[in-house]
Amino acid sequence: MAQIVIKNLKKQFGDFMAVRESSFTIEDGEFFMLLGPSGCGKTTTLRMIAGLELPTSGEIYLDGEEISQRPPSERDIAFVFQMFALYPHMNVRRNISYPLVSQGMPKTAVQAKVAEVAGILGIEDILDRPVGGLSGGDRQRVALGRAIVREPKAFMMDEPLGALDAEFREHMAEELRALHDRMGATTVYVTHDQLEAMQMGDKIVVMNNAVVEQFGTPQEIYDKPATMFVADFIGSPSMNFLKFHGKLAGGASEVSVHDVRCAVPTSREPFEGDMAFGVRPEHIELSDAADFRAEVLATEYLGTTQIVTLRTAGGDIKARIPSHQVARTGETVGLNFKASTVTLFDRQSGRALKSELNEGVLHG
Amino acid sequence: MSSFSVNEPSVRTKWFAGTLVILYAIITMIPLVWIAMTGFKSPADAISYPPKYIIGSDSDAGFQPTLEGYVNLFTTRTRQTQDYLEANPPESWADEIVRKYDMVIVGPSKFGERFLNSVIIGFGSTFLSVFLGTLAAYAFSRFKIPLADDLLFFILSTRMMPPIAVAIPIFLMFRNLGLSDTHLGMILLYTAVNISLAVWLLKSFIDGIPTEYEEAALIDGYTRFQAFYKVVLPQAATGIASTAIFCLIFAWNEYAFAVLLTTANAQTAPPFIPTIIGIGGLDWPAIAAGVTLFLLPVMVFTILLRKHLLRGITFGAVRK
Amino acid sequence: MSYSKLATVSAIALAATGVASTAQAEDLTLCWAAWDPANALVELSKEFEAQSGHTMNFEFVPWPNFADRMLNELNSGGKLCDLLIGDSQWIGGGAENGHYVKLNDFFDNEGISMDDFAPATVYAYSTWPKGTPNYYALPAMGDANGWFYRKDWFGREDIQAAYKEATGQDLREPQSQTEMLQIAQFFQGREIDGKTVYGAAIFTERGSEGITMGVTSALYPWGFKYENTPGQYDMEGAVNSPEAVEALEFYKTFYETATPPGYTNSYMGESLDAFKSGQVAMAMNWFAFFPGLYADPVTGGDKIDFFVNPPQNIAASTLGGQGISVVSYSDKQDAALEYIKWFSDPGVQAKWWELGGYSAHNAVLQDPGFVDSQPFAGDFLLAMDGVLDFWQEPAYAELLLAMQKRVHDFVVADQGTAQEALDKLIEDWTEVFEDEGKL
Amino acid sequence: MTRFFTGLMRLRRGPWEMLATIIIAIGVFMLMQPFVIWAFTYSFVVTLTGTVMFIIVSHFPE
Amino acid sequence: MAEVQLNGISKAFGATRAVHDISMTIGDGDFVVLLGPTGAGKTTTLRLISGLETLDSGSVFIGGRDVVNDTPAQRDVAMVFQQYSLYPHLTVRDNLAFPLRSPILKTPEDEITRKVQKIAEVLQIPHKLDNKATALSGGEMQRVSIGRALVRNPSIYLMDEPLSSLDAKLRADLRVELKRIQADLGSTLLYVTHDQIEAMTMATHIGVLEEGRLVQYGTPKEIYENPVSVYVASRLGLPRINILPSTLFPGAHKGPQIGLRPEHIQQGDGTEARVLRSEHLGDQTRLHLEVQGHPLTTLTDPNQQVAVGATIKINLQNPLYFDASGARIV
Amino acid sequence: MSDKTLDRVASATPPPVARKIRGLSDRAIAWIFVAPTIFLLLAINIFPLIWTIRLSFTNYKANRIGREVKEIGFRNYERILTDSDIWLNMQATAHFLIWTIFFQVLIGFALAWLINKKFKGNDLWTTIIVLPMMLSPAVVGNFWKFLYQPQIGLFNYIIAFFTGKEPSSFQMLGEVNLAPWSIVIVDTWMWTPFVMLICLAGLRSIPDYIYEAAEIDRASKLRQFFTITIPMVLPFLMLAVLFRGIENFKMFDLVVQLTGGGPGSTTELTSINLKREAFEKWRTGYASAYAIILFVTVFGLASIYVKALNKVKER
Repeated sequence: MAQIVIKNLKKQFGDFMAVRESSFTIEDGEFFMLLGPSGCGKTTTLRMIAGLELPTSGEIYLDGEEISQRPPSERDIAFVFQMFALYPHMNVRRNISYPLVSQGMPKTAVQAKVAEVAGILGIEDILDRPVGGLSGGDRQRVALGRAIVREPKAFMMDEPLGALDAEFREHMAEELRALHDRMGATTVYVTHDQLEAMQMGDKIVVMNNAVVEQFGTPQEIYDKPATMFVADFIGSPSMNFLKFHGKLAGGASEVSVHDVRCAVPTSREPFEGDMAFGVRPEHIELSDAADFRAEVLATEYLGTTQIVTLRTAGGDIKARIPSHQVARTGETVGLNFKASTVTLFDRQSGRALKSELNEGVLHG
Repeated sequence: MSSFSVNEPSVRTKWFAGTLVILYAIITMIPLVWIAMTGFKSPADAISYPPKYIIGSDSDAGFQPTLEGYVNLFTTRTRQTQDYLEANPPESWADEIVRKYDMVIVGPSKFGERFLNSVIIGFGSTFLSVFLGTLAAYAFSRFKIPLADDLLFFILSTRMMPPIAVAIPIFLMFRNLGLSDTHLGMILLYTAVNISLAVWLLKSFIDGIPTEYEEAALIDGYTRFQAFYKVVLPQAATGIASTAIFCLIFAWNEYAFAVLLTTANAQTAPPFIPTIIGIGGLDWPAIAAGVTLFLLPVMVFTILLRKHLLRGITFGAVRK
Repeated sequence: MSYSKLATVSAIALAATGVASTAQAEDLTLCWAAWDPANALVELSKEFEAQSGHTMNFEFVPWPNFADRMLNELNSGGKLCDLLIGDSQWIGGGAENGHYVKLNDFFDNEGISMDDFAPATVYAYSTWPKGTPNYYALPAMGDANGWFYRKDWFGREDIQAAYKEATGQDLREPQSQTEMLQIAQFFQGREIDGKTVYGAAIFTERGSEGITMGVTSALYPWGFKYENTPGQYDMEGAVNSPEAVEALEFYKTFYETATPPGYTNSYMGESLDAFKSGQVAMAMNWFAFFPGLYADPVTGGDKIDFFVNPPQNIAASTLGGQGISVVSYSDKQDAALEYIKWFSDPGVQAKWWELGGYSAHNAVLQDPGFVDSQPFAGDFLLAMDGVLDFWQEPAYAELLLAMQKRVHDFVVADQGTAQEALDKLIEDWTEVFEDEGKL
Repeated sequence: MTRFFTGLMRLRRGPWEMLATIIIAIGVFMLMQPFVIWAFTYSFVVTLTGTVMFIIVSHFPE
Repeated sequence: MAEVQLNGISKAFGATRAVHDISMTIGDGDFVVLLGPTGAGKTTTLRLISGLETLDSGSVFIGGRDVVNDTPAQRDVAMVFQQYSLYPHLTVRDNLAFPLRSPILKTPEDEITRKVQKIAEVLQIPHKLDNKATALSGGEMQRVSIGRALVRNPSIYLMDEPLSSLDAKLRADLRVELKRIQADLGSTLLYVTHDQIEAMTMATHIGVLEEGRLVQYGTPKEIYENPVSVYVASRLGLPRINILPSTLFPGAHKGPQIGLRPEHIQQGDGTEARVLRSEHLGDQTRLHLEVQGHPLTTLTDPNQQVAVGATIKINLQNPLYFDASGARIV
Repeated sequence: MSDKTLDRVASATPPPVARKIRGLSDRAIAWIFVAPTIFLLLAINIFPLIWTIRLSFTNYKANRIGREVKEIGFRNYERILTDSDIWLNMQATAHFLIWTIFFQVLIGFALAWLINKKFKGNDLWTTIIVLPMMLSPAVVGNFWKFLYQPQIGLFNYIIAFFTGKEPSSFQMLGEVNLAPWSIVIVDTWMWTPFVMLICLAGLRSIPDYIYEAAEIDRASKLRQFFTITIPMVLPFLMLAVLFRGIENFKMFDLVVQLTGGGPGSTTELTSINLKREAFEKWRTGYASAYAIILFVTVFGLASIYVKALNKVKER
């Protein structure tokens, strides 16, 4: 088990910059998520940690050892591929024993080890089946088996649930997390599904366009987004941005959004220009008395809650309100925002403005 | 520091692989280039030793290119007396060439005719096999046909039959039906051989067209047949085209049936080319010229077809 | 070419106008092998076209495919050919299977007499069963296997001296098969004018009839017989007689010791190539090619001379040549017969000889000027006196292919002994005749 | 191996096809081997058996 | 627009019963969603209505007319497929015009031009009309497919997971848009999906399918609040409803199984539960609990920190009861 | 978007017109589409095949029209299957088959493996390498005959150039021990690209991530080659071998043009022999039996081929 430290990692494919100067630390035993939209560089980062790609520059420390230029076989990590990458011409047993046989482990030891792993994963009964006929879940388990059988220092997982259908994914995610909790191995996990990342991860790195946008615990990232991208990417429906032009003094706890004064966490950074007033849907309250007016465009029933789409002077926003509260399409209502949760953004750069709320999270 | 991926071969490996492959490609090409070259030699140069391989040089290894081979390929000539030759000056550049051997051109050779036969039979059978093949492939792809697998296997196995084994009864049948040595007979025969490839190949192309398209058309108010030709056919167009070229190449290259079932009327070029006779023995430059002309279209098609090559030769089983 | 001949030709041409057809003009197709004489026939036929109003088309098939193609055509009842100049061996099948029109009535009506043609050619090209007055063809092209040699080399003193030294004999046109072998072996591998040359080019072709035609050129002079009693198919002791064995071994020795390398599958074309390219001192081939060889700018003229297949125990040559027949599937038999009528005319026959065809008409052959008309004319007459032919049975193809296989396997592929080869040949042939119900 | 035999017993396609394939292969080998002529003589029967068997067993359930 | 009525329709493929004895009425102007997991028979039902599959038994009435013997063309329905419904060899314009040019409609060309232009404006793609269909983005393609259905005025629109191949953001946008178009046109729409969010947010009525049978049919609210079985209850609601033996909790119970929606579990006092793990999803925090070995999920306030391994007390709110087979006990 | 536009779109759609259009049923179309193909194949493949089977029990000769045709039972089969000459032909065929397959697989796989290294311009060179297999075998045989001419042929010249031997000292087509190899060489020249293409497809069908997984699993390159590359290409290789086997078992045109079966009968492959029996000797009944024997063999091989084909298709 090991700690992984990434320092100024960079990867370039020809003219294309896949990963730009990334740095973060994965603590021993952490379930670590690399989250971002497709093409953001998360998979490349993972592959560099595994040794499937060599970085253009930067360092990777595995247990304090610099390994960035070593081939994968010298790194002692396991990798679970998106498409599972099972050897299609071998049966389950041979798939799982392959890494052991490759290392020249004696036959009896291999047998014992495979049996043990099969027991952990509950796949003893399919050991002699060809992998071709297995269900998605079983394939997933075999792939995991092949990864854990070697007892590597760390696991790399590249969207391992991406190939499963939605219903089964949820179940498998729980199983995976449970397995991790049991083994406590350092795991780096790539996904583009924010819900999956929030659900499973101890820590999350959000990447976009080859850059690390934010690095932190799920709740931190949700509550205190560092950029508009992160705010938008995390959460469903995502954070609302009321666009406005205004001025914010340092230490102010109020801002004027389209002539309505709204409370915000105390500012730590003066700013003037195009801003966005970021508020999560569940932090919006419909109140006839409120000053901030909006027209109800649509409502979507979701059981105990409903999503209301509203048209405001700052653009269309969504609010999540209890389903018993009545909101009729076409009506004009007033909105209250929960001040302590609001983040203001510089619309030009997308950066969150420092405030009482997020000052512990934002660096520099 | 260079970029590196596990699966990306190193520059040195690539260089090594490239060299070997190019070397093999060059070796492969030597016979073809040699034949093309021979077509432009005089008969004497063609059989000289050591071989002449430089164009237009005076050295021992050089030869003066001439169209003699092509003239001989396309004409029949006869030896004439000196008196006659003196009395009749050469009429054309081609005539001029054959005068060297005291000969005159008396008419065209059969090559043009045979070549034309190849074209007629090739295109005729190609059209028919692609036409019937498309229909059958569509049916096999979209409808539940009882014993479809057996039918498909049967269709494929017909192409595996040794042509000579099939030729015996075909010969008898054609004799009785008066189809021997006719274009129609050969077209039907080649169609029957080609249709297996056409059905398999087109089925794989049509299988690749999602049924939703036709279903959408059915719901939009079209009949099944209209859906077939308005929606499926246009999308299968590339498949149909490459199938057609494969069929054409087969009919073009076929030898066994041609030599056994045709004598004159409908004989194609492959059985004819080896029999080109010059003065004395085989006229190698003329044969080489015929070979060159005959192979050229196939080479062009091969280059056009390179993307679909695999599909064609594995009956559509493997996509590239 | 002599002026007297030209005169005859035009006289004939005038006389022949009487043949001019009463029927409508037809498109006739004549099938033959593609070789020099065929081109001559095209020239010759122009007169017929002019007189009869019919148009002549020609389908000439190269020798290696000739038998295949034409027999295929006949067997499939094809209407391609109205007239066929078919090989002598086909006559049995042509007659029995009804491919050819029987010509007796036609000959009688038109006053064409087979007595006007050389007896050997009538026997070989026209009659079936052999020797009976049942005619299925008119002798069209007399031919036999003969030899030609480099007269210039034979005439060189240095070479003559070397030969004398090597063999103690004078270098001359060979008078026997064994002498021919000796000469050929002498030339084998010899350097002449800075070029390695070889003894002789002989027939070794496997695919059609080549090696059989070559081998019989040795077998016949040794006294080979197909049957002990003609018509009895009693081949044991005839086909594999000691003479036959000796002759076959001789041919193999010839092949191995006196032929240029690579001539493992050679027939007419290769033989001509070998000679014309100056590789060989001697070569075997059909008389039909001799006009062309004589005319060759490189090796013809003074440099070439011809001799008949040398005798050994007896004098004998392998028969080639063809008769012209009317194909029974033709819709234009009348017009085709007209052509035969025209072709049988002595005047046309004379011109035929002159253009390079080998007439079998007595009026031509017995013309006092004939022997001197060409350097090979005398040899041709000599050869035609002693020609022998392969089986002309309807099952000729099976018989021929068996012989091709057995002989080629022995001579070229070096398998088994001569005795075994001939014994197996008898087995094969016996089987064929049994199938035929003749045994 | 046991799976193979139980497959045969239950008229399953896989093992039977394998068997037919082997018989065809043996037939083809017998046809072209250079060792004994009797094998050549009986090759046709063997290949025919294998082929007919293949056609039949290919209709067995998977 | 018309009412569509299904009377006991059934369809089997070999040994599998894809659709079994479904009867339902899709009222004029309704937006009906068929919900169920893969293989529940949703798509087959749709295809049976459209005529792409033939019925084994039962009957289909569209606008009061029995259409069982009609071809798809004659049934006057429009259908949007999950994917692949645009002809790649045609331009967007020709794709939109395709239904209008069918032998059944034979619309005059000038009218086609007019209509296509209009629908393009509705879909906000007039500038793309002359593009090849393949040159569009996924969202645009799906928009055009919907447009292809909208150019006609059929008795019913059938949609087979039209949004499933799109990414989450686009899906959310199109969801709202589609719902609005339907409401504006007042059209009858039958929509198939396995996504409960789509079902809940768009439908006027939801039909829940289980292994080819229609197990419940009603408004989203009815289905959510009054499911007839464990199966139906598990279809809606995220995280999924907890099904536990009722013996775990004190008190009198109406049935052996108890269904607790995560949001209906109150913390404070009651049964003791051990916290296995907490997931911070931002707007909510999920607590994975264990009650005497039975796992249980509940929601808690994001701001509340609960330590793993801690014991909390929970009590029930509006529990649903089910019998041993899973049927609801009211 | 405005409600008005939508209203207009909807109202502009005319009411459904008459429901007359029906067209043919799917069943009818299926049969109409398949029937001509089946008919053609029945007429030109199956009917003749049955005819051949019938003829194989007679002594029929197609060139002897008037001759009495007798039923002779299995006599033809007996004669063929006890004929040591035909046995020899089979062995010649086997020699041809085994060696062509051996070389083609060896070179073809090696080439595919090299081409799969994705060097620059590999597409162009692949296309060039592929050319020979698209050409007419008869014509190829014909011009290789020219290349094989001792003395004047390029092949002999090149060999002579490299070995210092006299070019005319060996005859590829004429010598008993060389002729079987000469046809192997030409067939290899012509068909190696075929095996190469199929192997290439096989190699390209192995996803990159499999190798990555092996790399992660710490397998050496050599182990990867033997435990991943080879087993995964094997079905494709099977396909290529079977196809070449079938094709070369019935090989005719190329060899006819090259050696015509000679010297002696050393390269007389079965189809050449069959052609002689059927179209030169005209022993139709006998040849029919011969044809049936070849046909059954090929059909058997074809069954296995289709099995392999399906296996490849599953990928």
